[in-house]
Parts: sequence; C-alpha cells; structure tokens
Amino acid sequence: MGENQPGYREWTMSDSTRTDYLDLDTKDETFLDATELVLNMGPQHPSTHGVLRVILKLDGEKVLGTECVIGYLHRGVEKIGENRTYAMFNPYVDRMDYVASVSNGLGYCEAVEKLLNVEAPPRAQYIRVILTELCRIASHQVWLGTHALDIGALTPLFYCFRDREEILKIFEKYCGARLTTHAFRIGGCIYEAYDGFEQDCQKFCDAFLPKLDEYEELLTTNRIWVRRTKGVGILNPEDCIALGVTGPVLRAAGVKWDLRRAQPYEAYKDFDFEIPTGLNGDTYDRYLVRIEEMRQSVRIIRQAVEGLPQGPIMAKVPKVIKPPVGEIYHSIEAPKGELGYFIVSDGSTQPYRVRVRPPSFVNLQALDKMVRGLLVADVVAVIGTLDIVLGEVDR
Amino acid sequence: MIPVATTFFFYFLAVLAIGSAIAVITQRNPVHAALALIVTLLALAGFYLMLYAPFVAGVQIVLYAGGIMVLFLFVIMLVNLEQNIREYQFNKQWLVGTIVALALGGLLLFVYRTGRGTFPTVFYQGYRGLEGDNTQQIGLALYGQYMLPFEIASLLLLVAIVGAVVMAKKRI
Amino acid sequence: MSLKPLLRKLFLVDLIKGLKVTFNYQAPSEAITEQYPLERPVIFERFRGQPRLNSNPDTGESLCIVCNLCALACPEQLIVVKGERNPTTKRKEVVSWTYDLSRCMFCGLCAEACSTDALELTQDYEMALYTREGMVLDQAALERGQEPKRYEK
Amino acid sequence: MFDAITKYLSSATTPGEAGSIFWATIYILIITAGISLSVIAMNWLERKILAHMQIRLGPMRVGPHGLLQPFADALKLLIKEDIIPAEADKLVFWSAPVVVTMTAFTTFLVVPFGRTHAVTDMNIGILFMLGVSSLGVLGIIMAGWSSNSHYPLMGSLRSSAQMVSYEIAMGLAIICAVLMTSLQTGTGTLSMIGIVEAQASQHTWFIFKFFPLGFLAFGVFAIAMVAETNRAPFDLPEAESELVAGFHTEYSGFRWSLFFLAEYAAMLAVSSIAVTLWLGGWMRPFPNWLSGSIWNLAFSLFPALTLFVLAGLCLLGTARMPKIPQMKIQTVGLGIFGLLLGFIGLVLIIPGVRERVQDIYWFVVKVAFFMYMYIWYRGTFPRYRFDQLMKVGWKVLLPTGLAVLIATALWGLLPQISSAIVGVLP
Repeated sequence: MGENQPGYREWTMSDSTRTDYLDLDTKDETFLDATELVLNMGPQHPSTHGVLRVILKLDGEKVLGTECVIGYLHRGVEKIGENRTYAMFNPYVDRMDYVASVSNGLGYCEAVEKLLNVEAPPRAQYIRVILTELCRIASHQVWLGTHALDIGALTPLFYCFRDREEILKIFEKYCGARLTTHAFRIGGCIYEAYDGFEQDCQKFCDAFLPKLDEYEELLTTNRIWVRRTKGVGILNPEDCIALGVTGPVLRAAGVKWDLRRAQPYEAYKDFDFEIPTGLNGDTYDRYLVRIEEMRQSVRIIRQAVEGLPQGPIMAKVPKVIKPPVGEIYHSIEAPKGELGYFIVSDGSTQPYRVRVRPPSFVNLQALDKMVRGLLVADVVAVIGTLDIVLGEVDR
Repeated sequence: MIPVATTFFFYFLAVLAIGSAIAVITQRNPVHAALALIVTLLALAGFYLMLYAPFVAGVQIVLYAGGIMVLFLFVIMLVNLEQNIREYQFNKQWLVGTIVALALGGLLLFVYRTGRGTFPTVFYQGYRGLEGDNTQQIGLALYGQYMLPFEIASLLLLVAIVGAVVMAKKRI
Repeated sequence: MSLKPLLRKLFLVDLIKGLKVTFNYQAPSEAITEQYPLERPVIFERFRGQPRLNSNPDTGESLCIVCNLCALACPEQLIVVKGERNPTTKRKEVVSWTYDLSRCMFCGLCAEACSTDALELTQDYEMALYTREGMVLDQAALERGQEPKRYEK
Repeated sequence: MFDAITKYLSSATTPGEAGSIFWATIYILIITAGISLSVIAMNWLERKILAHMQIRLGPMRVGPHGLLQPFADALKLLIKEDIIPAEADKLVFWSAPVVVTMTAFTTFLVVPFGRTHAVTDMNIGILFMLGVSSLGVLGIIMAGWSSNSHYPLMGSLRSSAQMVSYEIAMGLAIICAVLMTSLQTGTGTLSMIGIVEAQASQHTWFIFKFFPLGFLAFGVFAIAMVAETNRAPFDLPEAESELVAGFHTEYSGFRWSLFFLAEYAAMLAVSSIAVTLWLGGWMRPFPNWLSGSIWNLAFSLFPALTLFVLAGLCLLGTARMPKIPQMKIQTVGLGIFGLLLGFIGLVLIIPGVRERVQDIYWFVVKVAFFMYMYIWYRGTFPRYRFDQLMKVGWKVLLPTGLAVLIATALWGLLPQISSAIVGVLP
C-alpha cells in the first residue's frame, strides 16, 4: 500500500512504543540506567497461548511498550465464507475459537436465521442454551488452567481438564465430536437430545460445583496468587469502552454488560441468572468474575434442563438456503466476549461477505494499555487473563 | 588435619594465582577478566587454608568469590562490551605504570630480604593448635581488640550502601 | 487488619489449604490418565469418524443411488461420485466413488445429505497412516470400513 | 599397605580426620555416585508424585511404572546433538555447567551422613558449604551471559539477585543454629558433625530448642533454601512461562543435563544442611524417650523394614499388572526389582551392616522429607513475581531472621543476664 493510497498510515516501531505520555520521568535518568532491551516474546513461547508474538521494549524487567504481531494462524476464514454456501460455512466457524466452538456455531446460525427471518423452535433453543453454557464452562476451564499455568501453578490445569472432559463427553454423545462440534444447524438443531442427556447435564452440574470450590481453594485466597493478580493489568471502564473490550474483561471493570441480558437471544430471557461484575478491573477481578460466571452457567443449565420443552427441533428452512438481499449483524455473548457476525447477502446461495467480530481480537488491543509500566512476568499474567485464542484473533 | 602434599599444592596454587592474575589484566573481554579474578581469589583462599586459617578462607570464598564478584559480573554483563573490546588495551601511561610496578616489586623484595629472619621456614606445630579455634580467635580480636575500627568500617559500608541507593534510584 | 485474617496469614492458612488439596489427590485411584493403546476410549454412538458406504445386507448391493447430494454438501468438495445408468435395471450405478480423507474435517454434512443412509460416519477413529497414499478411499475401501491396523515401522 | 587401609575401618572417625587418603577417595566416589543415583531417583519420584498430585499417572511405559524412564532420558540427553549458539562465548558457555555441577557436588564433602560417614569434618564445615554453594551462582551467571540471548541473560540476572539476597536470610538462620550449639553449654562449633553432636549432647533437635525460636529460624531457612535452589514457588530464574527456561534456554543435551544434575544436587545439599542444623542429622528419632537396647535394636531394623515394605509394594504391583502379553516384560521386571529390594533388605539385617547403615538411613529419610516438600510446593503454588520475591526476602525473611537471632542470643544469655541483675539488686 503506497503513501498516497487511502487508508495509508505511517506505522513504525517507535510509534507503537511511545513512552512520552507515560508516567516515566526520563528527565532524571541516572548514569546507571541500562540500555533498553527489545525482547521478542513469541511466536514460539510457552505462554503466548498459541502463536502470538509480542515485541516487548524493556527497561530491565519493566515494560516500556509492546507491539503485538498477529497473523501466524491466519487461515482466511472470512474469505472461505464467501466461497461456501450458508450451510457449508457452518463447520468452519467452529475452527475460529476452537476452545468454544459451540458458541461460534450458535452465533453464525442465529445470524443466518435472522437473515432468513426464521426462529428456532423452543426445544432447539433450550438445547442450544444448555450446550453453549456447557461450552462457556469448558472455555473458562481452559482459561483458568492456562492462566494458572502462566502464573506458575501447574496443578489447576489438570483438574480443569479433568472436569472439561465430562463436558466434552456430553458434546460427543450429543453431536459426535468433542472439539469442533458443528452441533447446530441453521434453523435449529439437527441432533435430538440423546437418551440421558438431561441426567448427564445434571450429573455434571452436581459434580462440578465442589470441583470449582477446589480450584478456589488452590487459588482464590492463596497469597501468591493474590499478589500476582491484584492490581495487575488494570483497565478502567472508560478504557474498556473506548477500546471496545467486551466479555468478562469488561464486566470485571464494573460495567454490567452482558448480551444475554442486554439483547436477549435464544431462550435466555426465560432464565434467572446474575451477571457478576468486578470492582477494580484488575486480573484478580477478572479471575473472580469468570469463576462466578461458571457458577451462573451451572444455574442456567439446571434451569434449562428442568424446563426443556418438547416439540420439534428444526424450524422450516429450505434445503437450499437463499436469504433475501440484505445485511445483518448479530452478536452473542461468547465466553470471551461479544462475538458478532456481519453477513451481507446478495440473494445467492453464498454470502457476499462474512465479517466476524471476534472478542479475542478486540480484547487483545487492550494488552498494550494494560502492561505498560509493569514487569515481564505481568505481561504473561495479562495475556492469560485476556483469554485470547489465536485461532480467533487471526481467523 | 594432616597436611597432604603441601609443596605441590603451594606451587599449584601459586601458579594458578599468578597465571590468572596475569589473565585479569591481559584479557580484552572484561567478563573473562572478572572470571580470572575469581580464580585468583579462590587460589588465595587455598593459601589461607594452607596457613591454617580456615575461617579466613571460608570468608574469602563467601564474600569475595561468591558475593562481590557475582555483583561485579552482574554489572559488567550489562555494560556494552563491544565498545570495550575495540578500545586499546594499554594507554599512554604504560611507561609510568611499569616504573611504579617495578618500584613496588623492588620494595617487596627489599622487605623480604631484610625481614627474612621473621618468616618461618618450616610449619611449626604451634600454628596447628590455632586451627581449631581460628574462628574464635578472629571473633575475639574483631569484637575485642579492634572493636572501634570494626564499627567504623561497618559505618563506612552503611554510607556506601546509602550512596549506592541514592545514585541508582531515580526518585527517592 | 483485624485479628482473624492476621492469624490466618501468620499461620499460612491459605497455603496449607492448597497443599491439602494436592495432597489428597495423590491416591492412585484418582488418576484419570487413559493408557491409550492398552485402554481404549469409549466412543459414543454419534461419533463422526471414518466414513463408510453401506450396502444392502441382503443383496450385497450398494445403497448409493449416485444422487451426488453428498458431493454437493461437502464444504471441502472432497467427494467425487461418478455413476452410470444401468440400461437393464434403470438404476444409476456407481462407476467410481472417491473420498479424500486427508482433507476431511468430519463435519458430517455428507452423511446428513445422504438420502438413502448409504454414507455414514462410523465410530472408527484410528485413521493415521505413514504415507499420503491410502488417504483417498475408493468404493471398496469405503464399503470395507476400517481394517484392524498393525502399527509397524 | 593393607594395614593402613583397614586401620580406618576400626576407627570411629571420618576418613579426613583419620588421615586416610584411600578411604577419603572411596568416600568421595561413593558420595558422587550416590548423589547422582539419588538425582535419578528424585527425577522419577518427582515425576510420579507430581503426576499423582495432578491426577495423572506420570511415566508408565519405560519399565514397570516408568522405573527406567530417568535412565532412558539420561541416555537420550547423552546422545543428543550438542548445540552451542553461533554467537555464544564458547569458553564461558562450555565451563558454566562444569562450574555449577562442581560446586553442587563439592558441598557434599562435609555433609555428615553419619558419625563416620562423611569425607571429612571441617571445623568451618557450614561456612564451607555456604561458600561453595554461593559459587554455584557464578555458573548460572556465566551460562546466562555466554548464551548471548535475552531470555538466559534475564534469567541469570534474576538468579544472581535472588541468590545474593536470600543468602543473607539463610545465613542469619544458620547463625541461630550455630549460636544454639554454644549457648548454655559453652562449646560453639561450625563443624557439621559438631553441630549434630551438640544436638545429641543437649538431648534435643535444634528445631525444638528455645521454642518457638528454633522453629522460626528453621522456617526462615526452609523458605530461603527453596529460593536458593530456584525451585517453585521461587523458580523465577527458570520460570518457563516467562523466560522459557531461564539461564539454560540455549543449552541442550549433556550440558543441559549437567544443570539439571546440579539443581537437584543443590536441593539435596541444602536439605542436608537443614537436617544437620535442625533435625538432628543422623540421629534416630526419640533417642531419649525410647532408649535402651531393645529400642536400639528396633530402630536399627528400620532400614531393612522400609526396603521390605517397598519390595512388598513392588510384588503387589506385579500381581496387579494387567495380564496381557504386552505387559509381560514389565511384570517380570517389576517382580525382579521387588526381589532385588527384598534382597538388599535382607543384607541390611546383618548386624555389622545394620549398625553402620542406620545413621545413613535416618539422614536420608529426613532429607527425603524435604525433597517431598519441594515436589509438593511445586505441585501447589503459583510463582512469585520478581519484585515480590525480593520483598519477601528483604522485608519478611531478613527482619524475621534478625529478630530471631537477637532473641536467641538473649534467651541463651538469660542465665548470665539474670545473675547480673540479681547481682545488681540489693
């Protein structure tokens, strides 16, 4: 892109690591000041959650500025969408946030349903809610395990994965796959709940809550954990809104914004649940918010399983999906934040444009703001607390 | 403790000490020089052991080799080394330096020659008695006879610590 | 700070609580490791694994009617079905049927599209091979299903 | 010649004191081999215990229950390609693991595994151990700097700062123990054997002396020693989630395994200091309460009993092994291992051997306790941040250590002080 092209912007390393607006008074530097160190964290690094590359500018161990380099996992999902029919594109969205693939599928199916102006039958909606909430728990468990691992606690990872296994088993029993589930179809669900689905969910809920207490015993009051997370990576509500940060990161800053409540989709208006919020917007609050969200998810699952209505699971959708000309933006509350799909239809069987608003990508922007002036160890903690999945950042 | 192969160890340590001392001033890389200095200090600790002063040897290792040199290396490693390596190793005062060194060497030789009689020629058993309570002797001397100098020295160190903090800290 | 939190902090209650959790989990019966080749995982009925072409158990004829719906449904376009109308029975019969397993993402759309339940994703999950050859399955391989594999170097 | 060799065996001293070079050499060889073997055992145990804490099984394939896994790993590391980064300072890079390993092993010269089971009894034993182990940090710094890479450099900087600051707290705690040898008895010593003998003559382990002061000093030491050896939760120099592997990021193969060896040897070394200073060294538990020849006999049978229990567990495991052809070799191997342990147990019942080995057994059991704690910490705690680590060292441990030191001195001098006060009073 040349200099005269529209959209051209000068972008240099020094630009992204400006320090003049920071509270680092460079005036009384002493002769003992070490020279700045530029450290490449990633793309191969144990705690960048995949292939994120963060260029850190350091003064000793203090972070002066960061620059994120992304795109190592780019697979062109949005472009693929333009070359597939609406139904065919469904399995691809599972592969963006592969930790919470059910939510991805839900968002896409709902967006297309909105475009087609159909609504999934109540039973399908309830099944969808149960699965997405299970998926939220699974995603938060992966987050908790890796976040704790980044901060040095090895063990919670294995406990989390043990409990996540139960969720994945439910997924496998329901739709035949554990990770990239492809559980929902446009217009409802294709799979009827299997025999014992309700019991499995109830059993999981009963077993999970004591396990959650165990995680908390390991971490919540642990003085090392508290010290490592309290006051680290603070984002105040104004910054959150300015940066477009959503999900638990936003709620930890004290903003009570949850799309399940703010713009109820599916059957969420039927359920009674709290939206946990934090006070300080630091890493510890984000931890507490997510832990509480898991509890609330269990609550939703219990209600949904108890009130699971009978009836069809698929709305009347033509075999060949040809939405009318138009465009739609639909967003849901994915485990990581607002997951939006913007679909432009030209009336053919294939979307003209699919644009995904991934929560990880937007939340990652806040990294620089959060880590300036902190130490290297905090960068790792903050990347962990943002709960990014590089498949979704790069798409 | 019965000494074993005393002569061998003496010459071994002497060669080690002198060799690494020469390396300290001839090495261009300051890190290598500092490492050579550590070897010298360790060899000196060996000498103290041979002189039946185990406590002094232990302190030599703990403080000089283990503590001070670690911090020394710490600082050197952060300095931009490439520039140092490119610089001339000897500056213009080398002539004066040689004269001063020769003078010092002559003085030491003179002292050794005139005071030769006071040096023991063999290890006599009296020293060995000291070995056991070497630590105690030093303690008594330090906190009895030399109490005031000791306290003054520690005060000096305290001032140095405060000074270092003032210099290193941007804001106090 | 009031007395109770201070005492809790002094006596390391928070740390000891965590230590207790990890200590109690040490019993070997708690271990959930699955020793894979010796222990086989439980595969559930709806698992989407290796594809299989079903044939009529009575006559041994393929159930595939060469309607091409699976090939149309496949997002990766990895199914190629060629058929020919048999002049005597007036039925379309398979000439060639290939399934490129190396590109498959097991979304299950082909099996859903199949109108005669001929194409099915089975519970077999061990599909790794040492070479790329053999990843493209023809009709015979698809009807045979997965053979028990011996892993040899 | 033969006389000179056997003369030592009848004497009840260490080879160093007896002046027997032959036996000193033998002891050094045995200790070096023993430490290497225990590092290997520790490697297996750490994986197994950590795995079980994390509801995993750990190594299971190489040998029965993965018993041969450490050997397989060692072999792999030995034959692995040895990489030196192009821009590295070759000489320093080469010598760093040597320095680290040498210092870690040298400390064991003065560790008393029993009254007669030490290479020598140095009268500055504890100072020697501190000094030599403080040299280990040199190797770490050299490794970090010579790799010419940012992660190792930061790791080594962290390491040196951490070691220098925690050595102070550690030293204060050690001084408390040294004070305890002299206070109210009058025979102060820095010798490792002397310290244990002082505990024997005072009929108490120093951890219980001047309660709670001994316990507090032990606590300070126990925390500082974890930091000294760069283990979780103070494993910042090699924090894998931040600095990849810290100072040994660029090392591979045999050189890397030397660092590993040195780390575990250092853990064993500081644990032995702790055992010697506070837990009565080689002394068996309750020598005062449960005294008498019957109790002596009972306690001297403990080593054999432990091995019998282990052998029994192995044989039980053999019986429980799945009866399938693939596991046959493993089943037989485990059975043979169990029988081997049982045989060693039988050897340990022989009276002459029993008496000599008993000291070592109790020492090893106490050290093993610390080793278990190391693994347990690693399985439970998150990692401190660097500034917090420094805060703990300088603002918590150092003042506590100083206070305990002063309190110990005052308590020890209580008789003199009280008599002085009584003397002043009319």
